[in-house]
Amino acid sequence: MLEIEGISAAYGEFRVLHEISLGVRSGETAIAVGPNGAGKTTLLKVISGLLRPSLGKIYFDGQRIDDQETHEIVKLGISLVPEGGRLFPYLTVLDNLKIGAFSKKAREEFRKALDEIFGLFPILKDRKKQLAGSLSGGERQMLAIARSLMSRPKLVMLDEPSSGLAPKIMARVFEFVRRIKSQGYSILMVEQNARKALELADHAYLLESGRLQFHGGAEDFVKNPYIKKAYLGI
Amino acid sequence: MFEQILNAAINGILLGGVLALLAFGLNLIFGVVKIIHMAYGQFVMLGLYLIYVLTMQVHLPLVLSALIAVFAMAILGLLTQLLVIGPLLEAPRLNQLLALAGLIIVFENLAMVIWGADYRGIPLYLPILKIGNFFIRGSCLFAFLGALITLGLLYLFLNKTYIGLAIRATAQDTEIVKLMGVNSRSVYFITLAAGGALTGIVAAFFTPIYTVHPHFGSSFTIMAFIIVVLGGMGNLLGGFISAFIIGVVTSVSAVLTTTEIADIIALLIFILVMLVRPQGLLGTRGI
Amino acid sequence: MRSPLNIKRGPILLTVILGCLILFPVFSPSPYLIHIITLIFIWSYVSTAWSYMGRFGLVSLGHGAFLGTGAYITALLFNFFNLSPWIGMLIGASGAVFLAAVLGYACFRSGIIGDYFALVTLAVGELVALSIIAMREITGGSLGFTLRSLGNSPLYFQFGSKVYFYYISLLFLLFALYLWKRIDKSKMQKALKAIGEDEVAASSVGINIIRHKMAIFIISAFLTGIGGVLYAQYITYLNPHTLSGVTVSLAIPFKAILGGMFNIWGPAIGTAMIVSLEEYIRVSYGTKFVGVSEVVYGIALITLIIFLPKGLYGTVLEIFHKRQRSAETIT
Amino acid sequence: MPPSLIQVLIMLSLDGIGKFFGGLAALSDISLKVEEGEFLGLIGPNGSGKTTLFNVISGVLKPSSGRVSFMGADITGLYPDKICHLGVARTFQIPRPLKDLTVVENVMLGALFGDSGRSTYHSEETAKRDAIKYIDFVGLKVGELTMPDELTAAGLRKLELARALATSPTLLLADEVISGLNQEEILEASSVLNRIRDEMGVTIIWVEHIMGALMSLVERVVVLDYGKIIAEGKPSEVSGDKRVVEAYLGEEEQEVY
Amino acid sequence: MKKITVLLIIALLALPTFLPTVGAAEKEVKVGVLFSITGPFAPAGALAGYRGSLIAMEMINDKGGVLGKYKIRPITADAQSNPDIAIREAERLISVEHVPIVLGDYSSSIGVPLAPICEKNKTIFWVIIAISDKIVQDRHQKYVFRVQPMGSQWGKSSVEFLNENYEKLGYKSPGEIKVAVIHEDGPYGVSVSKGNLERVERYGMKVVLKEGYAHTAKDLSSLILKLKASDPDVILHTGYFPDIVLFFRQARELGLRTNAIIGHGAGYANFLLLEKSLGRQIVNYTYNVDPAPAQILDVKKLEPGMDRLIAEFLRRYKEKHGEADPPTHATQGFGHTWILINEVLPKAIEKYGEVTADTVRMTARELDIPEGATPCGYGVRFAPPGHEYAGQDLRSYPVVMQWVSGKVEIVWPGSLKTIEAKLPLPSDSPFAK
Repeated sequence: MLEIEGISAAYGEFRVLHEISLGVRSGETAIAVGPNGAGKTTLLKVISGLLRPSLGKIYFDGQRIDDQETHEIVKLGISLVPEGGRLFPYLTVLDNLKIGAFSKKAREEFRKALDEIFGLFPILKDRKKQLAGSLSGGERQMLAIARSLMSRPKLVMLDEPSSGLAPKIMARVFEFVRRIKSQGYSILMVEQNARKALELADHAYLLESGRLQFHGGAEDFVKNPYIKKAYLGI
Repeated sequence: MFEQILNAAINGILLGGVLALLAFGLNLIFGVVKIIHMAYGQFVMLGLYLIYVLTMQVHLPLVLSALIAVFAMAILGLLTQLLVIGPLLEAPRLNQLLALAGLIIVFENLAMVIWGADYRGIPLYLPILKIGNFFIRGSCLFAFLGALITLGLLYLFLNKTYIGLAIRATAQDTEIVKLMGVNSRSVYFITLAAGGALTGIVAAFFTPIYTVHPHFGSSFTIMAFIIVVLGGMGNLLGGFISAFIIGVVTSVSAVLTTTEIADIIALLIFILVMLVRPQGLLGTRGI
Repeated sequence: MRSPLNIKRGPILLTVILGCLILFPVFSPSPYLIHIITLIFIWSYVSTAWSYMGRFGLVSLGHGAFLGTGAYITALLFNFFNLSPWIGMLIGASGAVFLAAVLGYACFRSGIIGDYFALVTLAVGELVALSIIAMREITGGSLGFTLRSLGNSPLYFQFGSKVYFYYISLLFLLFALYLWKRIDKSKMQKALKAIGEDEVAASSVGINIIRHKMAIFIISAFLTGIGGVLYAQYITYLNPHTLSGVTVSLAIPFKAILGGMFNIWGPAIGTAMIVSLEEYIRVSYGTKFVGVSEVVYGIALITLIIFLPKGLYGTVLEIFHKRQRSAETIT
Repeated sequence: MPPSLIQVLIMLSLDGIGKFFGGLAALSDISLKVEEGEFLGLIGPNGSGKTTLFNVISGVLKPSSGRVSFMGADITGLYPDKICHLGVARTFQIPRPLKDLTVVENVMLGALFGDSGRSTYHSEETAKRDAIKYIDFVGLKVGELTMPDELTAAGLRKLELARALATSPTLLLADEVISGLNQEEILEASSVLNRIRDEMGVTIIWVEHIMGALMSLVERVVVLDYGKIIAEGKPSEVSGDKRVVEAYLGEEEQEVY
Repeated sequence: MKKITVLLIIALLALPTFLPTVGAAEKEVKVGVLFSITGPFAPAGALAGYRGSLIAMEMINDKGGVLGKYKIRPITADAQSNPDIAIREAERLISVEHVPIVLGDYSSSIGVPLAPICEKNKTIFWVIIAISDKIVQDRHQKYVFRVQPMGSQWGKSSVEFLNENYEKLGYKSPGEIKVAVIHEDGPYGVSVSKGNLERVERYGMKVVLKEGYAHTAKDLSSLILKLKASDPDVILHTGYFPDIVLFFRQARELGLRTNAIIGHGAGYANFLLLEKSLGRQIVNYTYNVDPAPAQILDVKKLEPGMDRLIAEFLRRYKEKHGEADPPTHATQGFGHTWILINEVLPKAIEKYGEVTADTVRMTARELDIPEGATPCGYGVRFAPPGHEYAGQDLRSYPVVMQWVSGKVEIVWPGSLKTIEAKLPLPSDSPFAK
């Protein structure tokens, strides 16, 4: 579904990604783990078109997308939940969801999508008139995920959904991810909290200093002694 | 004396309507594109010229000329975005500001080349309104009502349409809005076009009040900035309110002192308010 | 950024340029050229003074206020009290400093930075211009006023020949450049750089933000005030529109930006470029294509800002460094 | 020795600190005393007000109510630079290096401006020597021309520490110095903190929202939740406290590493 | 690469900036023509003055030049409505082009600094249109000449007119007249209003309001409220065009009533445009103080030949610029230039054999032209260097005109009067009491 071939990327002179290749199959949940500054967020930015790669190619459903604009990529069916949610704090919950369904196709199915979302996250329905900025941390992350689903994506990318959250809220967020996974979405998640994330993963990648160090099924990861020591704290 | 002051206050409120119209577009552009549009007054000047030419030389009805002007100014807004603001989006703020200041030179002299150096005005009279001892200036009342209607329409546009939603969202987070499938460049274009169209509307309401000449715009620029900053930059409602404050303050203090000193007083009040409340009177973000 | 003038060839190049500038009046037949270059010196001096603070993110759009304050106080003291401008300029510049101190303290205390600072200063520049006009009984209003002429009287800052002004303004420019170097070597430069980037982080390592900002604002205002005196004494005429007000206040940063305000030579080079461009377009086409030449000038400015965002000199340096770097990687 | 026989010096004392943003209380009625030489941990879930408290102590924010005293003197509402000169240094939760300056210059700033008594005669050379000393101390490996954007997350945390130390503080406010680091780096950073206390004799308040590493190092823990202190005591006592477990760890206590 | 190209273009452009225009042929008189042909002063009249001035030179050249052989070569320069630029251009004209004469500019704020510069460089400054007294007052300049009335004369003329017509207002003495003086606060308005006040004081009239305002003012309603409250018989107004339009519009809307509105040149000079912008009813019976524009002078009262000259000027102006009825400033530009090149230069060549600043100066000083022998109507006699207004044409004066139903009539001085002034305002004016 998503194929990345030898992507490199840089901020100005400073290179962050070095020839990364990876893929996500339809219906699969893939996660990328690694320490801060390993280039995980950059990877998602490159896929979503916020950052142009300096080298390499990206295909989505067989179509090349590395030269497309972000809003075009969203239309093709990739949505990104940015780190920290990045809601529009002065818009209401409903408006946040509305803007999530901005593309023409999504607009047509807005009602249906909204019902689905309210089914998935009932609390949002109660809060729909509230300003997004007044939500609690967990609700915000929930709304961020919901907002990304409004565009009717095929692939949902999540950037560190648990970052900055207290443990008990963190657990709830992973629960949301599990819920959308069960809805059949393909997921590419980037996460520092490797242990929790691996529980959800079908396939996993390890990034360090902008390089792909290791990849394999979730079990392979858990068994790998290096990863065990450095990332799982076992 | 009291009656005079009261009359001045009424005049000030009406003048506030005129100024509020002027501040709308400037505010909208600042809110979304985060750019101080230095050449905004010059847009109004070009709009006035256009209405003049269409009415007096092409002999179109005034309303039609105004509509065409609104449309043409929207296109000029698009061009500005395309040729000047677009290439400078990543540049330092000062560069953006000065490039737009450069546009002042271009527009003023362009008007001079096209229309010559003469003053142009359309003899247009609205009926005189007299209530008791008070005279209400019809032209300003007209502009005042125009400002209210424009604000209402703008509110509907921003709150009831998808594009309006995208504009509000862009004002809050330029990057993330792209992830919603919004082409943020189109949003900029639309904002600049809307800003341009607003100058066309301003020009239409100015037609019964002012005569246009190539340097017409610059006399409004500072006043418009003061209003926008005073209300909280990017805050439409704040700009609306502070336009009335400035209108009443200049008008009343001109009666108490002189017209000349009133301008100085307006500037002083602006500077003092800034020092006490740097974020402006209604200093929160968002449209 | 290291300037090419700082590398080995630097001092030699600098000496040659300086030598040429010093000898120029001796060989040049044209008082007009001397006049233009003197103006370039004076405005370079002023835009350098502006860049003192501009380069640390303190963008003022109201330096005309200081220009006007300095020039008017000095000239009025001379016209009414016969006080020599050499002494008067210190009082005039102190007036500019006073204005800067009040404005700066108020702004920095309430944390006015960025666009807001720019617009507040813009308003102050306009305020000074309007005040000068309103006080027309002593300032002559917008008609401006002419300095009493004493002929050749060096003690009263009046000279029989332009050449004296040429050298004096060159000296002032050199002084401003020297002071820039001194600031660069001082702790103040580091503090201001830190403040310019992140005020909270800077104050948390013990940097007194208000004091440092005030210091550079005051230095800049003082030099600018003197610049106003220099200009007014040179053309012996003062007008609120050419000394204060929006047009001048915007013209100063224009020069600094187009030269490159982050480098010591930038503002001077920018001034030379703008003044030349202005002269060239106006003299060559100004009366042939009325208005069109000005449109071209405006478009030229916008184009320069778009294509040379770091200014002329900044861009030259950038290209120079790229060449150097690629040369290094090859060897 | 019974405490009453030793004159214990109270270094920092917070007295009924409250801080409101709009109508929202970020801190309410916080009172706390920190003794000289102490190693205090301050924990609490996200949004519980830890960083706000640091901002109040270091002068970035003025408290809405209450008093902050340092070494017996009232420092409430002083500017951050003044408080820094008195000997309180801090790091930032999100590292704030000055990107246009080299790493060494960043640390030099602390040495040049951090201590008002010293900085009057402090030359650039000695400042640079100091800076390199502190950079070595925190275990940061950089060249003279290394820029902050070349550092890893762990490197940036160390830079924050070195810059704070260069101001020669007596009290260090360390804000989440290990968040975002991997296990190895966490151990290293924790040991640096420990050495700062032991070798330099600096009193430390350490804020963290994950507890693991912190609990094993500090002597006393204060727990914040919704802007209030909900528990205080030795790490072993606090981690057993029911309110803490409930408010902070929730039902998933064992997931926290 | 793009950047390098930009840099190269800049370098190329900057090169030929400072070269003088080449090829000065024999038997040529260079004249520097320095006007604000762009910027805010251009529409206010500077451009018209510039055009008028060039037409005068063209007419002489078509006849083969001065005395039929010395062609006039105008070296044009744009002052951009900016004193700073004006000074630069004057320096260039003097030191690069070596012109013996500089003609110029509309604005007094440019005339004031230029006069001492020309004086210092021993170059003739032939002032056109700029009216501030200060250009010549107490300066005792030898090289500065002005063939037109001074600002204070404008202000004085209107009051003189009132002084002679107090009976029409129903008063028994001029002292009973209530006068309001309002003016734009630039050099123009200030110098005219000073003239107003001086005479008003001399005749003991009552000043009920005196106020200045910026000509860029966006709102004059407060001023009008004060005018209403002070109830003047006469409003003496000096302004540029946009503020005059604003004044009339707001005065109408706020119900201002008075007996006369007397304007003083500048914006009021352009009556046709005022009428076009405001409508006839509003501006009907308004007065203007100005030197009479050529087209309304009663040519029969002028010297023979002047009628043909004026007709020729008007024909050329229309041909070139499409305006049949050029503003006063065009006439002034033409007339003042004409006096220089048709009266002064030929005599200088005949007497001294060449045109230099000094020969022009000496010739001009002896000039003695009677009333009616210039396109401006009045005569020419310059005040000598010892005089308070050295260089000022003492024979020049403005007239008071009144627009009556689209026609301009002269109402003062008596010698040129074409009709009796319609005073107070007839009742079909919206401002009539």
